[in-house]
Amino acid sequence: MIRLVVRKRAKSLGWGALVVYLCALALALFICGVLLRLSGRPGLGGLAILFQGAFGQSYSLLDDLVKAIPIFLCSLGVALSFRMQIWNIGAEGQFALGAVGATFVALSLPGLPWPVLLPLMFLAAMLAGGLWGLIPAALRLRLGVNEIISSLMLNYVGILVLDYLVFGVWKDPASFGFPMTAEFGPGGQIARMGPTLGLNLGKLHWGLLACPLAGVAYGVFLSRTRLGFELAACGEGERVARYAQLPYGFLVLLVLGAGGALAGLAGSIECSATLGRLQPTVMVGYGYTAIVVAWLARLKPWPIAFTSFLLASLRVGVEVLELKLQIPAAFGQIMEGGILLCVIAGQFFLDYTVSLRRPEAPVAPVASGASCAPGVKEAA
Amino acid sequence: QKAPEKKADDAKNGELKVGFVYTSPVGDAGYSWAQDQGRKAIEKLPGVKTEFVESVKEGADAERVIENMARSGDQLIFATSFGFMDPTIKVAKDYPNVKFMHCSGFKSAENVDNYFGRMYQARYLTGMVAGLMTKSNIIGYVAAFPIPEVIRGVNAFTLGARSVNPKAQVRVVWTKTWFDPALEKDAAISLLDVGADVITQHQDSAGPMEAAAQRGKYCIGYNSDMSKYAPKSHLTAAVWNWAPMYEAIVKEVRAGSWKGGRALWWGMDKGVVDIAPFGPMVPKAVQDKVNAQKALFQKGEDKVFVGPIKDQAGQVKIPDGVKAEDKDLLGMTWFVEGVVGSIQ
Amino acid sequence: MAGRESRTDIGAADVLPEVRLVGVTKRFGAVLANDSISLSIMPGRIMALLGENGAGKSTLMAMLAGCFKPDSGHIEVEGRRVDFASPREAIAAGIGMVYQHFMLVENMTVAENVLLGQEGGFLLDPAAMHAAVTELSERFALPIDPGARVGDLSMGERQRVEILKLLHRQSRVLIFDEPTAVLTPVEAEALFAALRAMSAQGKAIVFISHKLEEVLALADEIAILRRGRIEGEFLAADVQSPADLARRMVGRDVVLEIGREPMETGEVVLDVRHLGGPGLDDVSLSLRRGEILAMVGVAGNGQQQLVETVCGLSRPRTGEVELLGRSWDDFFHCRDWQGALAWVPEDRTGLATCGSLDLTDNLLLTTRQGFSKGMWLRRARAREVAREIVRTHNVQPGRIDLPAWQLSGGNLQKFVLGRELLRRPRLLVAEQPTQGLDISATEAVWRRLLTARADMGVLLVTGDLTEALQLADRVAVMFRGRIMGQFPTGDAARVERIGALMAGLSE
Amino acid sequence: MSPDLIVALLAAAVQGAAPILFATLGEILSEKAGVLNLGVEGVMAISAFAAFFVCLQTGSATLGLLAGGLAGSLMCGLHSLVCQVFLGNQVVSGLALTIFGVGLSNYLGTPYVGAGTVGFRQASVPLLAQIPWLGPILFQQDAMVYLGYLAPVAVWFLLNRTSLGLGLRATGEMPAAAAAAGLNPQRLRAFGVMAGGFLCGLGGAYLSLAYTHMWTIGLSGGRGWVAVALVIFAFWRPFRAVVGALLFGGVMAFQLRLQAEGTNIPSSLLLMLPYLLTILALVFSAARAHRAGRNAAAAPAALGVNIEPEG
Ligand SMILES: Nc1ncnc2c1ncn2[C@@H]1O[C@H](COP(=O)(O)OP(=O)(O)OP(=O)(O)O)[C@@H](O)[C@H]1O
Ligand SMILES: Nc1ncnc2c1ncn2[C@@H]1O[C@H](COP(=O)(O)OP(=O)(O)OP(=O)(O)O)[C@@H](O)[C@H]1O
Ligand SMILES: [Mg+2]
Ligand SMILES: [Mg+2]
Repeated sequence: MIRLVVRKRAKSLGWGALVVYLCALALALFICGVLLRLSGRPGLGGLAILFQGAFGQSYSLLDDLVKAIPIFLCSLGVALSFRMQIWNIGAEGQFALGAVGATFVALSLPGLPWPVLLPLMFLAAMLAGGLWGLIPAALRLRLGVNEIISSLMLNYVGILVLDYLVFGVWKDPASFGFPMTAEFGPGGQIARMGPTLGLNLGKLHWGLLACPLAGVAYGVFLSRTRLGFELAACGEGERVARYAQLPYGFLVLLVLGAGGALAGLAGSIECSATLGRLQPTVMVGYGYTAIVVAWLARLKPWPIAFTSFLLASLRVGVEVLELKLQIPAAFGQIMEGGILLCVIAGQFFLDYTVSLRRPEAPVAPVASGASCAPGVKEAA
Repeated sequence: QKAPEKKADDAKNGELKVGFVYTSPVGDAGYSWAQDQGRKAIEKLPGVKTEFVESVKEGADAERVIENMARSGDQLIFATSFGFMDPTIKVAKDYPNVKFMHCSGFKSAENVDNYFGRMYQARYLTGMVAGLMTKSNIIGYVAAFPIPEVIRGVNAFTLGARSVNPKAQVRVVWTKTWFDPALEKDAAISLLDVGADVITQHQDSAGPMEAAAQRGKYCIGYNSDMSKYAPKSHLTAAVWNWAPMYEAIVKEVRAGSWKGGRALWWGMDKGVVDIAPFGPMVPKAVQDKVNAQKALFQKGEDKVFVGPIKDQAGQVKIPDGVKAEDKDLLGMTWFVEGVVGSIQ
Repeated sequence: MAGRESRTDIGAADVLPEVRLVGVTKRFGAVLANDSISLSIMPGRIMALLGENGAGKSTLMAMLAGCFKPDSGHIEVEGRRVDFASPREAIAAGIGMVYQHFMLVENMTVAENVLLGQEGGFLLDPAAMHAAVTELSERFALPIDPGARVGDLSMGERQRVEILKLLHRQSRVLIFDEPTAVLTPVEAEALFAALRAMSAQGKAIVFISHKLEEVLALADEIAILRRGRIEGEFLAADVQSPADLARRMVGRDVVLEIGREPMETGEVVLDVRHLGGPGLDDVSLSLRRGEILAMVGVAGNGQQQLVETVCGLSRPRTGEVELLGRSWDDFFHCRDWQGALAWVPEDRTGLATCGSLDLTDNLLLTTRQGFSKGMWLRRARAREVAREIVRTHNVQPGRIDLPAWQLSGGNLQKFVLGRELLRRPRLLVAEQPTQGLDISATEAVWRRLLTARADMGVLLVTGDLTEALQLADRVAVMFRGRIMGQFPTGDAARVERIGALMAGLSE
Repeated sequence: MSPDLIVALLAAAVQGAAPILFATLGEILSEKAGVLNLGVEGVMAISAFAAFFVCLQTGSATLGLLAGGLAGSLMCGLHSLVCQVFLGNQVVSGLALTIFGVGLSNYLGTPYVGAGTVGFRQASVPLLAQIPWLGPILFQQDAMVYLGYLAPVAVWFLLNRTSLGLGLRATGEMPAAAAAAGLNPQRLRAFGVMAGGFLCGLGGAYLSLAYTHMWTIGLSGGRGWVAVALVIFAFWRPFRAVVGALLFGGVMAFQLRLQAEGTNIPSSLLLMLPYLLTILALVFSAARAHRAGRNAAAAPAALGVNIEPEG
């Protein structure tokens, strides 16, 4: 009997990683194609429509970009905390609070010109989102409350806070009682690029600029600064942090605060650029998508940008698929979940090698045995 | 630059492509389902092709979906939910040749009409049924969001109930969701627990019907005839019937008489709203009384919001003899006397 | 090179070996861990397996215990060829192993641990389980409370649990991988007594150790492994001295006695006065530059708490601690990262280094202040220094871009020591610095510590008396949070009594 | 509130607690074996549909229940595959499972939205139902609630009184020790995850078979997440899970009744209550854990850590 032998890779795979990702993606797409076939629609044709819808036209590419902006920002935020093994699932709530913060400024100072008002709005959004992120941080540091759950529960609470304001005190008197604030003044709305530099950039808006700024800051912070290094080292655990005198508590506050600020920024950009006012409909789940993106991209800035774009275009493409083939909306979720599962499983091949052992030289199976080897690190 | 890539031969054939955008899945027997019945009705018309996208999030996504429809050559687009209002207006600006119909909002434009139905008339009738059938004089109302459409329904229902039973009281529970059967059922049970013996709803699932049936109490459905969920409890339902309106609009577009900038608000006289057939437990006397009022509505006589009407605090909001204007109805943010519950 | 006696002249010819390894070979990628090894394990005898780190001892035994499968060759139990697919089959064949790192579930009771996998039925009866373990512990005179949580036990007690596991399974071959590494002399003595008793009952015992004295004291026969091959097999009685044994093992002369030159002592670097708190009871000691003070004692007698207080993890409750002439609060409030305090913790892989980081980053772990300018990190500079450490301390395989998990224990320890000394501390706290290291690595570490003390005071926390006596100028014995005695290592009379002091018998 | 209303409130709390309890117990099994499964929400969604679908086709609620459980096991088997064979990160795999499960159930279920089915109806226990107070609260429920009374006992018994449970716990604490003792930790983990999945599946089935008697999109409505939170609150102990589930069910029922009674508190604030309560429960249990000593309330030591291959 031939057995598979699994070993940890000593060297990273380099460009081979791309092949692994592509294979995982192809597998997921194949499964989706099969699902399409099973529901009586063209499998390959469906995928072609998807592709066409996502990348086929210049405007679809612009749509992808617009949609990728909030995903990218939220994703950087959660990636920061994942770096140190802090599981911040709360980007959604921080996004909501960011929108609330920006709206507060926009409604209080409606007359200001954009060079003053927009920065103020962003600041307020980052502050609000950051503070919302600090709650799970403080709960964890002070009381040892698991941050996965507390940040998740705060998502629900954050969205209800937004609801409360929009249904209550901030409701626009001119909106006939509908849950929406007044439209922000012209200074509070991020402009669309339109025709710029000889290109027609249509709906793409200037909020895009926040992405390279945040991305570069993220990359430089992690790879070049002392605090960034300390953050990565903290990912090894609290005990190591104490030994090496890493500022663990401070870093927990920092990553959740900064992550919240980034999600908050995304919320304010979404609110200001695409809605021009605060409405409950600003919440469409970017905070959860961000987690998926961060993980697929292994927390690295360039891959996060790339993956945000891919996931955004997947969503855009699926809408076209829905329109053309009249498939249910849930198909998009299946694709997303399927791709995620395939890629997570595929990432195995980035860290491990699998080889065949000849029958006469069997080795302990992948499954068991191995772990009782002497000197194995205690699983903790 | 943004002219729709309309295929010229479409227009020549006289084929009309119509797009529908829904917020929820069409299979839910609720609001979108009712809308989709309207779509199916016009699809049967010769030379009309329809397509739809369901579960569209009301925000940036909606704008893109609507724009995609315009791009792909739809000449008439129905945006069926309030949340699509701003996106519709935005897209409409870029596609002057496409006609847009937005449902339940308050904005219109050169090529955008907003439209809705006077569901409150049906609500008034179902309120009369509830008022006549209740013994405890407590009627439970499971409501989704405190927005004017829902509030108007609660008020009309309460006015209807108290027109025949001044002691009737309507208790409202907000669920903050259009569609969560478990939560809606729980909400209905909580109303039954405080003594309600008739349950109605402004929700898209049949959860509240379930609850009432389980307790052997009465219920009144919404959106469509929900009697199959609670055959022994279902008194009637306030139902949508979009087909006449959608057919009329398609006809207008065909004839070239369609105009933008209108607010079309059709009532029972044009058949857009109605009540479902009465359940067998509704006595003849009650049926007659309600049918008499229904006949008035069908004749176009709409006296639901005619003063004097007091609010919860007992202050007169609509003076004696005055009929509330559509504008006031559209922005209604207060409960009439007889409603128990928070307006938020 | 001594001793290549053939196996046949040991033991009676008519006694069948309990277990025979026949031409067993095992590779890990490029590493040939075991190279066609043949070995017989006899009932009623204790065999010691000796060899440097990485020689392949643990691998060989893991194959016996069913964890690995040999690439070629096979194993015979009582003359029959066996092919273990899992530890379960090895256990069934009567082979039991006590691993270098105990395989005990800390959050479960002694009884649950002993009976894990051997419950003998689907339903559990806690009372019967307790009774069975109590009976077993009484029969073999290994007293233990079956209801105690293993996490609350001392290392010696945990080892007893491991042995009870084997006894309960009625293993006929008992394998111990470095069993004394975590034990104090007292506990080790108890273990040896138990091993002799079991051997007397006819069990075959294999015993891996780096401590030559204990090998000579315990073993009937000795096998030496070097680079995956058997380099020698002989009777313990044939070995003249530990030095002789060391030479046979390493293949060259090894200096077992390190010449320790007495050194001028300088200023006081650590002054602990009447320190109390959880686990500590009125501890007073002082340490000067130029001396090594060894804290010896059974693990769990307050050494941990003392180290944590001295290293700034926990505040002194009562009493005072002065470091480099400054009060504890003052010292740790604005702590200098260099020229002050360095700590080489016991847990090499989990605490002192991060497995997934490369050596440069592991260097930065405690010295990042030295490689930063404002908020920026100067990685290039750190790389140079890491390379320097790797060269001067002979850290194999001599590359700095490897993640730490790919380094062996000894090499990692050399790197850690190099890193900590780079900070030029004036006080060094070293916990079990040579645990699990072989003789040559141990020798290297010892020499580093001895030369380093010229510039610093060294607080050496160790369970290894040999190490304490080799290195330290003074010894302090701890028991239940108290210092039972403190004296120079030259004081032969009192050194004699260390064992008694560790057991709590006062002077 | 009148006594009647309080009884009604408690009865509603018991019913609301049942699906959460099943899911919490399932997650406890999984976590005791060392596998963190954040996919409960998706698992419940799928099983709610599977249970509903089978019940609709066969007309048998019991078969539906079984189908729900099996669907849960299958979904969790996927998690097992990703985490145990492909060594994927458990947190992320769980999130993916949620997205995938919710999506798949919505996709498959779209044609059935709004259809009703028989399911389990209220079935009072003779005699017991007549006990004042307790009767209406505990014994005028449906059959699945009664099953819910047994489930914690069964899980406790499995974990603490069987060799399987002992192995399971050992695997969650230290897989290497379990392996050295001759057990197969991978198989034990897979068992824990899938048996846990079965229980989560029952929780999902409860929603479509007993709670609403129909399947619709978004039926799980966040209950899966609450279950994950309650595991921590429960210190991984089945009986404390009962307390947690009742507390949560109670608050949900309470806020609705507060509205029905006619309060002026905005509904947004009332709807926050369950989530705030969950956080509060965690704070409370963290404090309790602190007092009870680390070990009494600590997570299984190897929770979330995959078993690395070697050799
Ligand atoms: N899990 C593993 N996977 C791959 N290689 C490993 C693994 N564990 C150990 N090694 C390799 O084994 C070598 C020695 O590891 P080990 O921890 O056994 O050291 P050692 O033999 O105890 O040596 P030392 O004396 O230095 O402690 C390392 O160089 C490492 O590359
Ligand atoms: N899991 C593993 N993966 C890869 N290589 C390994 C593994 N385990 C051991 N090795 C290699 O096999 C060699 C033998 O290792 P082994 O652990 O048997 O040595 P050892 O004699 O027990 O050392 P020590 O005295 O430090 O315990 C090591 O040098 C190491 O390179
Ligand atoms: Mg070894
Ligand atoms: Mg070693």
